[in-house]
Amino acid sequence: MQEHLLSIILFTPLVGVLVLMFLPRSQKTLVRLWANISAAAGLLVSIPLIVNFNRNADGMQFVERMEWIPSLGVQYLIGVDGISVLMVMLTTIMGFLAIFSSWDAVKDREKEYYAMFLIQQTGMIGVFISMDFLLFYVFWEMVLVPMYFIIGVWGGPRKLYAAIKFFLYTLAGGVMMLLGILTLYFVHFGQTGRYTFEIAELMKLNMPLGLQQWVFWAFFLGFAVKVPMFPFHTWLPDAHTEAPTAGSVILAAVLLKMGTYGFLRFSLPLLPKASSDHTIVTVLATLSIIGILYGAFVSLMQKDWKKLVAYSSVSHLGFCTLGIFALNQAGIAGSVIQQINHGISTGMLFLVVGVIYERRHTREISEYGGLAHVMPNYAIVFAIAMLSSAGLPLLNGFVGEFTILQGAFDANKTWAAFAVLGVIFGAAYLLWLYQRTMLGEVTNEKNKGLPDLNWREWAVFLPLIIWAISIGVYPKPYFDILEKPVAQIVHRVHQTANTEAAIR
Amino acid sequence: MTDIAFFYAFAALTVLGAILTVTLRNAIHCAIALIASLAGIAGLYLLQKAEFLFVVQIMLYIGGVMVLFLFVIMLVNLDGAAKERQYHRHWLAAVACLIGTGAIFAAFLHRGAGSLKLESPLPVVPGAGNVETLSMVLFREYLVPFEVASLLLLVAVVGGVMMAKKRID
Amino acid sequence: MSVFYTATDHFVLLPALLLALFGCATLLFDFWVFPDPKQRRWLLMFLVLGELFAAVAYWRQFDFLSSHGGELTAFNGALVVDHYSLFFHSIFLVTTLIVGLMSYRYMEVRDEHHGEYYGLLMLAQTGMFFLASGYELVTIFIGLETMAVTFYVLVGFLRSDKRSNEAALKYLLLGGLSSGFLAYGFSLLYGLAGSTKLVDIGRMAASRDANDPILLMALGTTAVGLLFKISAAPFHMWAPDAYEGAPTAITAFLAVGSKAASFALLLRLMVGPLGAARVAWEPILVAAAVLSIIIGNLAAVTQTNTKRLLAYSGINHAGYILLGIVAGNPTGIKGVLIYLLVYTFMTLGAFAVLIALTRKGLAGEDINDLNGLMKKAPGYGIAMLIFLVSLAGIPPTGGFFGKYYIFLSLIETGHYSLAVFAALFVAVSVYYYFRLIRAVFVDTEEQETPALSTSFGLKVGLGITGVMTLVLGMYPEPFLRLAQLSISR
Amino acid sequence: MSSPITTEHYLVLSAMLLLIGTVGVLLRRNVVVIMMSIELILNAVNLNLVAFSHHLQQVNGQIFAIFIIVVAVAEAAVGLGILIALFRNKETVLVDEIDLLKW
Amino acid sequence: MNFLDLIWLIPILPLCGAAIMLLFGRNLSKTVVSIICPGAVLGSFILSLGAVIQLAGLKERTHQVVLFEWLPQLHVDFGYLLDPLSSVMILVVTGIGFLIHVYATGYMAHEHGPRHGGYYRFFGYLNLFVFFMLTLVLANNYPLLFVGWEGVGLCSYLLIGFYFHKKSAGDAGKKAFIVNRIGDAGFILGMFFLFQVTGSLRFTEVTDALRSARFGPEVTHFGILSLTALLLFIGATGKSAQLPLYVWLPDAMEGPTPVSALIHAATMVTAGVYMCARSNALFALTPETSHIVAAVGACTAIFAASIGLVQNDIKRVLAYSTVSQLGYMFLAVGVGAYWVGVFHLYTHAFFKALLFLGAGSVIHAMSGEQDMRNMGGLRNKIPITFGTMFIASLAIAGIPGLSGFFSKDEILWQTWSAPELGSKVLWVVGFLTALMTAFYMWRLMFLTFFGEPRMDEKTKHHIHESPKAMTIPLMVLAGGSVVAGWIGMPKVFGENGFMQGLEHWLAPVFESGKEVAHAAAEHGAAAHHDTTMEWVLMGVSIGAALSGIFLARHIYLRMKAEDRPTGGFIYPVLLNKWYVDELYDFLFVNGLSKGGGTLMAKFDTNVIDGGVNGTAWLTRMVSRISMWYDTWIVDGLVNLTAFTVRALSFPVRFLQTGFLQSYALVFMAGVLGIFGYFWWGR
Repeated sequence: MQEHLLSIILFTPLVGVLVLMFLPRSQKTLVRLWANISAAAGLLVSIPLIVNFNRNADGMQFVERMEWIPSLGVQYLIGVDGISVLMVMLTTIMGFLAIFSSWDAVKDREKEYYAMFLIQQTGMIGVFISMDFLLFYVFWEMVLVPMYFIIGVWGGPRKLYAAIKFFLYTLAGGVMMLLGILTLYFVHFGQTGRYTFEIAELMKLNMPLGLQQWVFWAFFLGFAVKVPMFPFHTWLPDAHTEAPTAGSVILAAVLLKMGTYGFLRFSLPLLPKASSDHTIVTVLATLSIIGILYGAFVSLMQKDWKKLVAYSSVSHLGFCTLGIFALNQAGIAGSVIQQINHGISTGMLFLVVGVIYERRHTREISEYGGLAHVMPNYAIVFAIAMLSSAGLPLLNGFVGEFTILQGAFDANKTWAAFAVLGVIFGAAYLLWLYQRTMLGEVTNEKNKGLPDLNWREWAVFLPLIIWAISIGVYPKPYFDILEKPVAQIVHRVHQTANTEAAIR
Repeated sequence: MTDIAFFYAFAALTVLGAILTVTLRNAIHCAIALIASLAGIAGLYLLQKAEFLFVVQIMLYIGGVMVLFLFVIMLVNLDGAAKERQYHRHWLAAVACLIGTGAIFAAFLHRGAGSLKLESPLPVVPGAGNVETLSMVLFREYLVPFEVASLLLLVAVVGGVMMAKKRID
Repeated sequence: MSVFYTATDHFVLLPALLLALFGCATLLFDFWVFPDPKQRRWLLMFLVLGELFAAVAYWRQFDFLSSHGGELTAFNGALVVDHYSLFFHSIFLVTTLIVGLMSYRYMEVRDEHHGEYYGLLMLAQTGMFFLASGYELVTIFIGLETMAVTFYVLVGFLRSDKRSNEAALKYLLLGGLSSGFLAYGFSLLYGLAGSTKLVDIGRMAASRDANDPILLMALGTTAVGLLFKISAAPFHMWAPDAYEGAPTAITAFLAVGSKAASFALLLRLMVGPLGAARVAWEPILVAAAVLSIIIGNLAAVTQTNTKRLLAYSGINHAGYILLGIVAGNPTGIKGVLIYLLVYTFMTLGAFAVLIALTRKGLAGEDINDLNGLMKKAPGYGIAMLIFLVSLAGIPPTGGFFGKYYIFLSLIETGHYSLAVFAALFVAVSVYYYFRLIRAVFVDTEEQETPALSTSFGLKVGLGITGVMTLVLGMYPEPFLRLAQLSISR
Repeated sequence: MSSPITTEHYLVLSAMLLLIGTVGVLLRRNVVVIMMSIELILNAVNLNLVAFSHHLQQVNGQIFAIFIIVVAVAEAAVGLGILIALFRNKETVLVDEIDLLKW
Repeated sequence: MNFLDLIWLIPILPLCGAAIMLLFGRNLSKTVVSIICPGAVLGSFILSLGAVIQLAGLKERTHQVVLFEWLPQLHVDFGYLLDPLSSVMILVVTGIGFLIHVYATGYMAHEHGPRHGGYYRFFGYLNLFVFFMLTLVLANNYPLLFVGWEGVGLCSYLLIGFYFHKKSAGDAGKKAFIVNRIGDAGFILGMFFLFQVTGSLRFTEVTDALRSARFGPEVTHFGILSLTALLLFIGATGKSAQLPLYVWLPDAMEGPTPVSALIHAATMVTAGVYMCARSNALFALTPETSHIVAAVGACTAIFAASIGLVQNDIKRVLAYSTVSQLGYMFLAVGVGAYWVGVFHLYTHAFFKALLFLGAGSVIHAMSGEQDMRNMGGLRNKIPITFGTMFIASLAIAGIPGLSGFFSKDEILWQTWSAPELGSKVLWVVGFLTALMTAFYMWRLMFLTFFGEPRMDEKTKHHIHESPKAMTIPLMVLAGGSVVAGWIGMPKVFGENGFMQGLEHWLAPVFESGKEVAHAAAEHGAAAHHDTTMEWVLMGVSIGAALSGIFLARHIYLRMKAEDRPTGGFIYPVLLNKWYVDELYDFLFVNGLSKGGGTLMAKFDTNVIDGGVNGTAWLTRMVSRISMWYDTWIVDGLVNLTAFTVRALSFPVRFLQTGFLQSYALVFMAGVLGIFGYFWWGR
């Protein structure tokens, strides 16, 4: 079992889909139940991973290696390090919660709906555990299609526009990334005479700075669109707004992390010279900071509840990328933790929107007000979600933001100064949202009789709330698990930069 | 010198016939002009010692294909068409394009005039007659195409018949 | 010269003979045995049998080559059987078989179910045989024309349908024009080389300056003729019309078989004998590829007729495949082979779904006719999804590996800007493929339509293509090996 | 024997014929005439082949020409068949009236 | 029982209370709530008391309890530190917190939200606040302090907005939170700088590092340390409502009165002072920043006091008063008298909490009326409230013997005797503030409790003394207001372990401050012993307090009957009868509508608030532009591309005219292209 644990985790959802395909369409409860069981199974099998993970070991663990396409040097090579483990856990947990939260929300074509989610689940896990670049790419693109359907079929009024926009943006970026991958592949061939996509092998390359820069920008397009970084972000609000609740949750919680994960796993270790190149770092950090402030500003002006949350993602992900390009232990570790935090808090915020959307079928902020009277428990949950997103200490958001800020500060004080502003605005738009929706008098007659959270909704929120608080209070396990892999990345980047400087 | 005279005569016939083919109004006249042109080509074959081809041209082409054409022309009754405008609307663009192509072809041929020169003029092989040599080569070297040609003709027959026959069911 | 007709000759020609034989037999049997259109389904058995026999023959050839290596030449070098041609032969075989399988119901619906149909399919395949195996200009040309003329007939097979007539006529006239140019080019090649054998032509091209005007003329006109056949821009204009007017099964055959055969020839000519003149033809192919990608993608974006859309998509794919030839290194050529293989399955599959949509009184060619397919027939919906995703080049489907190889070869040979260009247009193509996907999955049928016209054969065809499209994406290794084998001499 | 009429003469003549044939295809509206123009083009090819054949003192070119004629015949037969089928349905032989398929 | 190792329990108890309230409170009766929540705080108080007593027995008088490592990147623990400074703070927080809890059980008895859930939630928030406040003061490092810092801000937000059906309440809460966040930004950056300089964020280590290291002037004089200190101070200005970030505090009075008492008077707002005192080692090293602190404190003090002069809302007067008093504390910190700042913090907690609670009691009696113009003559009707508030007013005015006198006087004396050049100016400012403080406090007293009743009959009928739950805390606090200052008497009163108890108690924490101050200027030390001067100054400030009180009495008690025949009060009339001094003249010369105080108030609303609103407006504009940019430029470009693709699609498609010969033409164009390329391109 141990040696195939990752494969089991990877394919459990897919097995669920296979069975799901043979369930009769008319048995809706059965379909739902089975989908939930599959997702829960996916979560359960991932627990041994975190239990057995050795946080003190260097390098990859649970490695499985199989020839896949030998003539291209492509392998089925999967493994995890600290970063991947966290991402996999995030995926399995959020995936389960997303599916669980859809129980009442999705009322037509359940079978396809759940199948799409489960397929996507496999794709996302695959992205985080692939140690072969082509395998990674295959999973990377594989995720797109189910998401297209989730948005396009079960989404809001402008779902088709949003879905295709999402798809086109990410695909265009992804294809550029593929070109970058292929360049690496050939450079590796040129230097060693062997074709391989294995990341560990590609890391041994000695590439000149100029080439690294080109490849970096190719990767950048792929990852930045996914993150999304500032000028590439416009697909995100549309996609988030139109997606069904669970879709938004997964999109925010996991899909966006694929981009940041890409930077961490590929851009930095594979292209250390380019990644530590002054111009590139400056550009990336500037874009991140613009993203932080820009996302916050635009959030302030939103009239649509969900869009506001969506834009807040731009801001939060700006922190994540800023942390990455601080290129130090604190920045990167903070970034990874912030990625998880963002998954939790923004996931919760989307679920919060989903709860009310299910009741009222509108997301206009002006339609609401004073909901705290009608739905006090809901108001509490929303408050926690909002505060965790705004980075209130003792909740998860603070730990990530603070550590990132520290990293950014160490790298460049100006960055930190600007990024801190994002903290201010972050509070502003969320509080204003909270005030407009939860506080004040109940102005809209339609809101008077809304029911409070039911047990299923509680069951979705409660684990997230506990998770959020646990990270906020005791984040050390996360830092511990990240220490080795992040140190490795930092070492790699700086080592190269130093040798470079020494040569000069 | 007779060569020259014959060449230019046949060439003139060919070109003139061709020009008339594409310019005449009545399709039947076109067909007749084409026959003239093809006859000119047949003459040119003769000039180049391709007697068999000469016969094929006369019998198969002029005798077969053109009759087919004429037959069809009669069948589809092109009188009405003859009264219509004869040229395509975009004739100007087409003419420009064609002049360009013609000029470039001419230029190429002019430039390439020398490149066809053989190292040494091949000796004229007397010996067997044209038909005999032809058949030897045909059945030895071109046996496969010969067989395939039969398939091609079969397809043509089947296709032609199928297309042209009236629907029964 | 002493032996007139050897066992090798026979061995090499055998598959073509079998195909021709069964084709002719079908024609004959139709006249004599099956007056009732319903019974003509049995004629399919001829096709299947013929293909089986041919398959056995190919297998024997493959076996022979594997044990003896190299290649087999026959008829004084007029025919060649090597792994390369066998690769294409198998594509033709599969294509013809699947087209035959998915045709009968369609032809019945369209009231044109004749025995000639199957015979012509096989004769067209025979023509293709000579395109892939021919190693001599006359053979190639006559094979090409056999294929082309058969297609003229097949495209116009729906005699009472004006659109079919029109398509056939347009295809024929433009095809004739292009054949003329091709033949002109061939004649110049012959004149320059003094022989019609590709070996001699290769020798000639290598010895001559690449700027030799007559050679350039020959090259240009030949390229025109071949680019026309693969429907590359700007010689693509016939494709959308012919595709639309032809019976859908024939559209599939045209899109796959004819294109693959022409690529077999183009690749063999350009990389083989004319490889020496690469400097001359490479820019032409680049231009044609770029134009094809642009035009194919742009025109497809606003297209509402599915068959026309797929025609433009075919033009686009031709552009991508041409890029593989442009790269021209082993990777590129492997890419062309793999791409064509994938293209075969995904395009056949997509057309198979369209065939199922054609019902009595419903052309099934408008995008809206796909609406609600997922609800109506989930199997077809999922199959269509696989094909469209593959056409768009998204993993884990075969289409990805096709495109992947093209990118690979372009980057390997340093054509970075072409690679970026090609990559960007992938995104554009997604735009219209996903319009189809959207119709299948998202949009709903406005009014109740009759059940799909499915048949056993169609389902088999759909199953094969669907599975192969996925297999090529998920485990392409054996096929890559095959492609590798095909290009090794 | 050095005739003043060289192979190039034939090539030029052939090119002219090719061009005239193309003119016919491009300009004439009558389908039958267009088909005749295609015949002209193929004959241009034949002229080439025969000239080369003569030039090289071979018969291969002539054999090629025979095959070209076969092709021409086949195309003509099928083409005319299609034309008749079309004419039955549409009552026209003018190409620019045959435009159901477009865009 | 070892209380010292149980200090982690001090914050946890209220947290449990809060958790119980927020999770299960709906199902609990009011009585149970009223027992659990004050009980939790009482428990904390007892634990604190025990711990402080045991702490006194320790030699080095510090004790740390580290629970677990919290932020590994910053080497920061989740750990608590009990030392003299934090011991003072926890006693204040738990002690006064407990009293206010008790008071609230009475005050909130009738006040609950539209649904009956208000009561438990209120106490839940209150307990949560106490938890965060205790975390703030007990933290052994800056980030954990920041946890409490943010947490109290949150609770403040929640409690200000407790009447969340009122829009103004929500707005006020939001304003408070955001203004605080601006300060927090500075605080965060300050922490990073501190970490960079000292390599740690634990208080003990930071202090040791700063004290032991020899920093050159390049870091201490307008250098990185100055910047660090300044950034921390910016954080403090946000939390402690100093110029220019004080604007949120008056608005925060929208919250229930116990909240105002607890958060906006006694505890939370003093967090900034606490933090600066905690960072005394840093501030001692950076004289420039200390000057700024002192100047800002002084300015805030006089500025807020001047505004307080003319306010009519009883709670607003107190709010400006709080701002003003906080200014005093910063003045003390700025001149290096850290212990005095803490001393004032401590005494202020008593009398200001009392004043607020008393005001609450008044409002309670007046059925929610807050405008002093509609009060008057209440002293007989609510005698206990009157009595206790009377004591508090005397204390804040600086009447000798009461707590406020000692702390305020010590601040003024320390200011006067500070070695810096501008210290005398600061003293003058502090003196004027003291005068104004006495005036406005007594204005409040006279308007509220003396004179003729001015309320309508219905309200008058309802006036009643508050219940025991409210009056007992008032009385306890009144006692505290009297005696609290006795442990910090001036040395001129005689040196004695008890009389200077606080200074000695706090000495270990602030020894560096003294050291530096002594080292910096010897003559300052000399001035310290100038007892005559100290007596003189003390007399002057007593005079100021008394004259303020009497001035108020003259104007609001005596003059009222004569000069307000129509019931409105017209200051020009007052002005014509009584010329007092320049400030008085200036303040009231043109009457209320054009008066200086009003000007100040106007300045407040138009300039400062305007600044905030302007920022908000700017932000809105920026975000509007951003959104516009998003929709039109970024999206626009993409859509333009899409549009171009679509637009280009048509010509390409319509090239396909359906005319065969057009196709042939394109074909020939291709041929021409190829040959053209062959001819010219090669």
